[in-house]
Amino acid sequence: MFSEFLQFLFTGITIGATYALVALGFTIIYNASHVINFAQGEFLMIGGMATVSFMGMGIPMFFAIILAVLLACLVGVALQRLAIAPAKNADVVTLIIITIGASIFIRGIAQVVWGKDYHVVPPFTGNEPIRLGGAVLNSQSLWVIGIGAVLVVALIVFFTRTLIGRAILGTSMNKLAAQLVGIKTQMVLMLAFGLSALLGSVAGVTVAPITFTSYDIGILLALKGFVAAAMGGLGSGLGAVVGGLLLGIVESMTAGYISSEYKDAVAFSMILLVLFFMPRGLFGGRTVERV
Amino acid sequence: MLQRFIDWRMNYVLVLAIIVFVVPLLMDNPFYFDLATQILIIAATVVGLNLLVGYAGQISLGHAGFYGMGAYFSAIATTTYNWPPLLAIVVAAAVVGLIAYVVGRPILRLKGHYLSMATLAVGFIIAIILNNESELTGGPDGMSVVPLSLFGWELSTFGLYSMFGFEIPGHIAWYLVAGVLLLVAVVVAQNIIDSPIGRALRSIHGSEIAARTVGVDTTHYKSLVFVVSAIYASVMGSVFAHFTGFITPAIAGFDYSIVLITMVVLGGMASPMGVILGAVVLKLMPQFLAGFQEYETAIFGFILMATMIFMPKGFYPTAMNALRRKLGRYSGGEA
Amino acid sequence: MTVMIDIKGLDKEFGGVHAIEGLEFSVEQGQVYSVIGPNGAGKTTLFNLITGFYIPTRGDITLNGESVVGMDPNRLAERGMCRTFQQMQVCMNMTALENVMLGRHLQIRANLLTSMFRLPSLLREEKACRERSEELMKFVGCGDYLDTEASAMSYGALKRLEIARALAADPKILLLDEPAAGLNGTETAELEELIRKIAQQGVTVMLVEHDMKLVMGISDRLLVINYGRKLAEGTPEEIRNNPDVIAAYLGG
Amino acid sequence: MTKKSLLRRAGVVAASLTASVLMSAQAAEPIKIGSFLSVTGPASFLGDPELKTLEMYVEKINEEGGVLGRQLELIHYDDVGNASNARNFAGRLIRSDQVDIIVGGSTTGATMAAAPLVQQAGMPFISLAGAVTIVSPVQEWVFKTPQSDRMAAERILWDMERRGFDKIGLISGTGGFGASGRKQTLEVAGEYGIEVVADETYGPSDSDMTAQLTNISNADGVDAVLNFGFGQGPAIVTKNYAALDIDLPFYQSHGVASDAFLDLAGDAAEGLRLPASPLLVPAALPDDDPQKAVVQGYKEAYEERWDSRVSTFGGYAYDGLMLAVQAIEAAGSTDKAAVRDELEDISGYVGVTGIYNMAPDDHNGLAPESFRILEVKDGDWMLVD
Repeated sequence: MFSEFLQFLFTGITIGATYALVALGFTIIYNASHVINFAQGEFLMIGGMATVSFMGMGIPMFFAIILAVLLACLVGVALQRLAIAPAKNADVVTLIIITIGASIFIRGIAQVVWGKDYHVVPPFTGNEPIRLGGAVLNSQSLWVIGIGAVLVVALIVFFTRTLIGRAILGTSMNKLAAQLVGIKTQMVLMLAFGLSALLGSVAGVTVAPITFTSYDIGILLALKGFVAAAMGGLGSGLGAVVGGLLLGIVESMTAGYISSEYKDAVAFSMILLVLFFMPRGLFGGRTVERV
Repeated sequence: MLQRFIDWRMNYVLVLAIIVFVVPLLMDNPFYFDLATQILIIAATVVGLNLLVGYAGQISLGHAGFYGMGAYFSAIATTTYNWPPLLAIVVAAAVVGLIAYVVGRPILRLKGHYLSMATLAVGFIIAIILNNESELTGGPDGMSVVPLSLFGWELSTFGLYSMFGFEIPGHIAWYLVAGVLLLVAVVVAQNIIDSPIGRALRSIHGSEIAARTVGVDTTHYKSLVFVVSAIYASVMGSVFAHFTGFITPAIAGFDYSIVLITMVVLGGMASPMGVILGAVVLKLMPQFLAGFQEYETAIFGFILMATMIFMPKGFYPTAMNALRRKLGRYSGGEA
Repeated sequence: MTVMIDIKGLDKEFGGVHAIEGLEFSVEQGQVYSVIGPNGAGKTTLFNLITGFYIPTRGDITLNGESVVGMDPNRLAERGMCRTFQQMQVCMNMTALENVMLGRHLQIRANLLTSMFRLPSLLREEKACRERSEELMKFVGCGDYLDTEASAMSYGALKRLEIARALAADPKILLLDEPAAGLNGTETAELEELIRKIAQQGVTVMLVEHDMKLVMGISDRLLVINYGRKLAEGTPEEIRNNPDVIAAYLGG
Repeated sequence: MTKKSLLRRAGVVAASLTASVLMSAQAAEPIKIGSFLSVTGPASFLGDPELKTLEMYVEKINEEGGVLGRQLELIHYDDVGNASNARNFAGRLIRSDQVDIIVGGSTTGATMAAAPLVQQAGMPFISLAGAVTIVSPVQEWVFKTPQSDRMAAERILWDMERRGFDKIGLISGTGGFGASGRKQTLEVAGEYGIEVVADETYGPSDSDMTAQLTNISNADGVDAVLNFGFGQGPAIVTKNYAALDIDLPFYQSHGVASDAFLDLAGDAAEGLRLPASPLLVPAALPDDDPQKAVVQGYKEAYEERWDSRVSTFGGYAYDGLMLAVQAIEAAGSTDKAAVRDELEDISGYVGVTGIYNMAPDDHNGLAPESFRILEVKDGDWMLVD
């Protein structure tokens, strides 16, 4: 009984760690620009697919990953410069459609360049699963969780200890004030998109050995990441991590104990429930209505 | 003169009616009628969605859920339980309206992205149920639907009907029915917008705070318009089901919700002609892009992105503003 | 004289900071009652508390003898309370006249059915609503802007438009939050005249305003607050001579 | 691609669309083969090899002089795996392009959505999709080349019975293929004295099925596990299965009968069995097997032309096209009713998928034996029988 529970928990945490990383990507961009970037999933796709493609050229895995991450960052910056910046005064819905358009565009290009097949990325270290209390944990899962944790810590340090990080936070709180103290807000926004792309592509390549990778893997991951981010409270880093893990665990527990057919429905019902009682998510700011 | 015409309340309905009834004279191929009928049906759906998104300023990323519910309710009631289609459509609308009211009331207190998240979740749950309850819905492979019939008179795209001494093939008859439905949908929507209810809705978009201070119960009006737009979707979903004769849960899915809201935003929010144009463009796009083969997806994404960047208000309002400016210049300008 | 608004022991905290503390006063029907105080004294917060945008941490607010604490702005509007804003809240997606007609929202009985089919009862109501709104726009001096898009109007005109919209609701009490801010001398004089006329019609007016000349000229009573607390209350004459007020205003 | 050339290309397409409408009445025209396939989207692993196969063989047939002395013209559309699109493109093929026969429909949803139009128009239609509902009940104008999922379920259960299993765990995808396969398996299991003691599902884009598999392996007395699904899901199931160290015989459906699946699943696939056409193991066929030559020919031609490995899905399209050609040749014209009658009359046609014997009550024409049971051994397919 317990080993079963442990198994569901491990599974949930692995899936949840992925969602959390996607959700963090949403959070960074949301914090800097209040845009929900529906193209976030494409960064994961680029991370995985570019790694496969660079490795196919004979480049060793480590360097292939670095190149793939750089490519994703480039795409992230380009996305901000070419698509988001020109539409800065647009409606929320319009921005949603722009990022959806961007995601379709990136996916379309990827499909032409890389083809439509699914690909395997070799696990970082061995294929041997780890056994713990009667349950099995994939060694790559440890990588996902570990890299996730490292990234979260690195982000905290970045946003609280470094000048650039604080500049991004400052811009998110008050754009005008940030401009007044000499922060180049356009630069900061570009940075935020680049950073978000970095996060996404690292996540993409880390989970690829578990989930495989293909040109269209980004859609659902982005959606789940958005769910996780909204559940945790948009803009809250802690919320993104908790939201992601919670979502993953609920999905796997539902699949294990209730119904695998309705696990997504249960996850979506849960977010509705959370929002009914906490309209700004679990850790969202309680801003006061200003009149 | 022309200037006045452009600004008249219902002029565009007249223009629309002319377009709807002249276009068939230019088409000789049943395939075009088939496509045009679908455009009319989907256009009527987004005219309803526009009340919510364009006028009241509330986002819905799950509206296809209501469309799918309407379609499946009708399909199951008529095909499995032999209800008359008209009854099925009406009951479906009532049921969907009720469901929209029950879920809308709590989620419409949410704002911005949280509202889009909640509507997305509702749409997803509906799609998952339709997909999984295969005993009723036929599951992901879909189910077939009987044609529309009225008091024993069956309307099939393949039939042949005589009206006023003319022989009218089924595909044209369907086109005309869908055309009339669209015109009714537009007139009703415009009437709502021009009424005190419409004023209250638009004020929610303009300034929710102002609306509340003069006594507008914003939660009530948001729910109301949510229900109205869900009923629009339900009715047109039912009609679509009877028209195509075969439906799959994809019509209730997230992708389709995105298509619906894109039609609204692309064509021009808060502009009935705009959203109809949006429906036309988005529905025709796959047909035109079919020649591009593997580049199709990329081009579609590019067009979507570029339009929204360069015409954030959508192309109809952008074009009309340009036209107004031009006319204004000729007539010496107007304040 | 009946008491219109009665406030007892009103407290509002934001994250432990007292924005309003232990405030008590009452406004009688038909008065022009002004709230003054230095920047950040809590005047707008007080208005937001009275009009239902904030919920008090402690204390009671009664309107016409009924406790209205925690009531939504729209329910307060049903009870005859209406207001304008320091940061204007005009629906820029509508015309000026539509903004005023919106103000008559509660006077209209239209429902979905009459609206969908534009039944005669709706058209009658709309006609009456339009006439009354046009009248009000002329009353506040916006008669030239009937069909102008709100987004195309000047700042001063929008300020008057907001008042017209509030009046359209046939309020018993009208709260004006810095109506003269940003207006020039002539416009301020017109505004003073307008407020006087409104008061003459029996509408109780509460005012937050920085322009001392305006305030002293039209107020029946004044409330001076500082750091969220009552500093003084009284007639303009009493306030003018109050040593505490003088000290606060001269930076004492 | 620059914006300018994009625009130009759009212009060219628009112009050629208009032209094709105007010229549709010209004489001595080619035989038009219409097709709508899921070339992109979630079912692209079906549509992509199907389109490649059709293109390649239409070309080849034309080089060899065409059919009835006329050239073949392939008109195809991508339905992106969406049934509504499929229906619209079917309408376009029938009414606008006025094709002579349709070979297409990668998924069951797409096929069924197009079927009413095809039936009404009287258009011979050879579907490339799996579910048994396509041909049962028989629709006059609708044929199909792949074995039905019901047949696959029967074949798998037959093998299970043979090996003495009587309690199995079932896991299936919630997509059309998996859901229909699940239904068929549950329906026919009893006939083989097999009880399904665990019944789990997974979504088409799920990335981990460990929870479901844990439940299955914990069910009482499970002898074997069957996964009905296609896409990358079954490969993940296979990997999870191996990671959980479940020590039960494992079966997959014909939905993963491609070398790409082996690449994805890797070592984890070792020992699993599935029913498939012999396309994956041409060398293992005995020389007297009538399919051997056909299968080898197709495999070599495909792999040489496209530089990618063959899959059984492309084979469905090969058979679909060849059946169409044979029927048209037999009819001596493209008269639709005649072609349809000839299709129904085909017997003994040796294809890649199997040997077809159509009949008025059998628009599929394949025997269960056309499915060979394969087992994965040392990273490759091996013929069990």
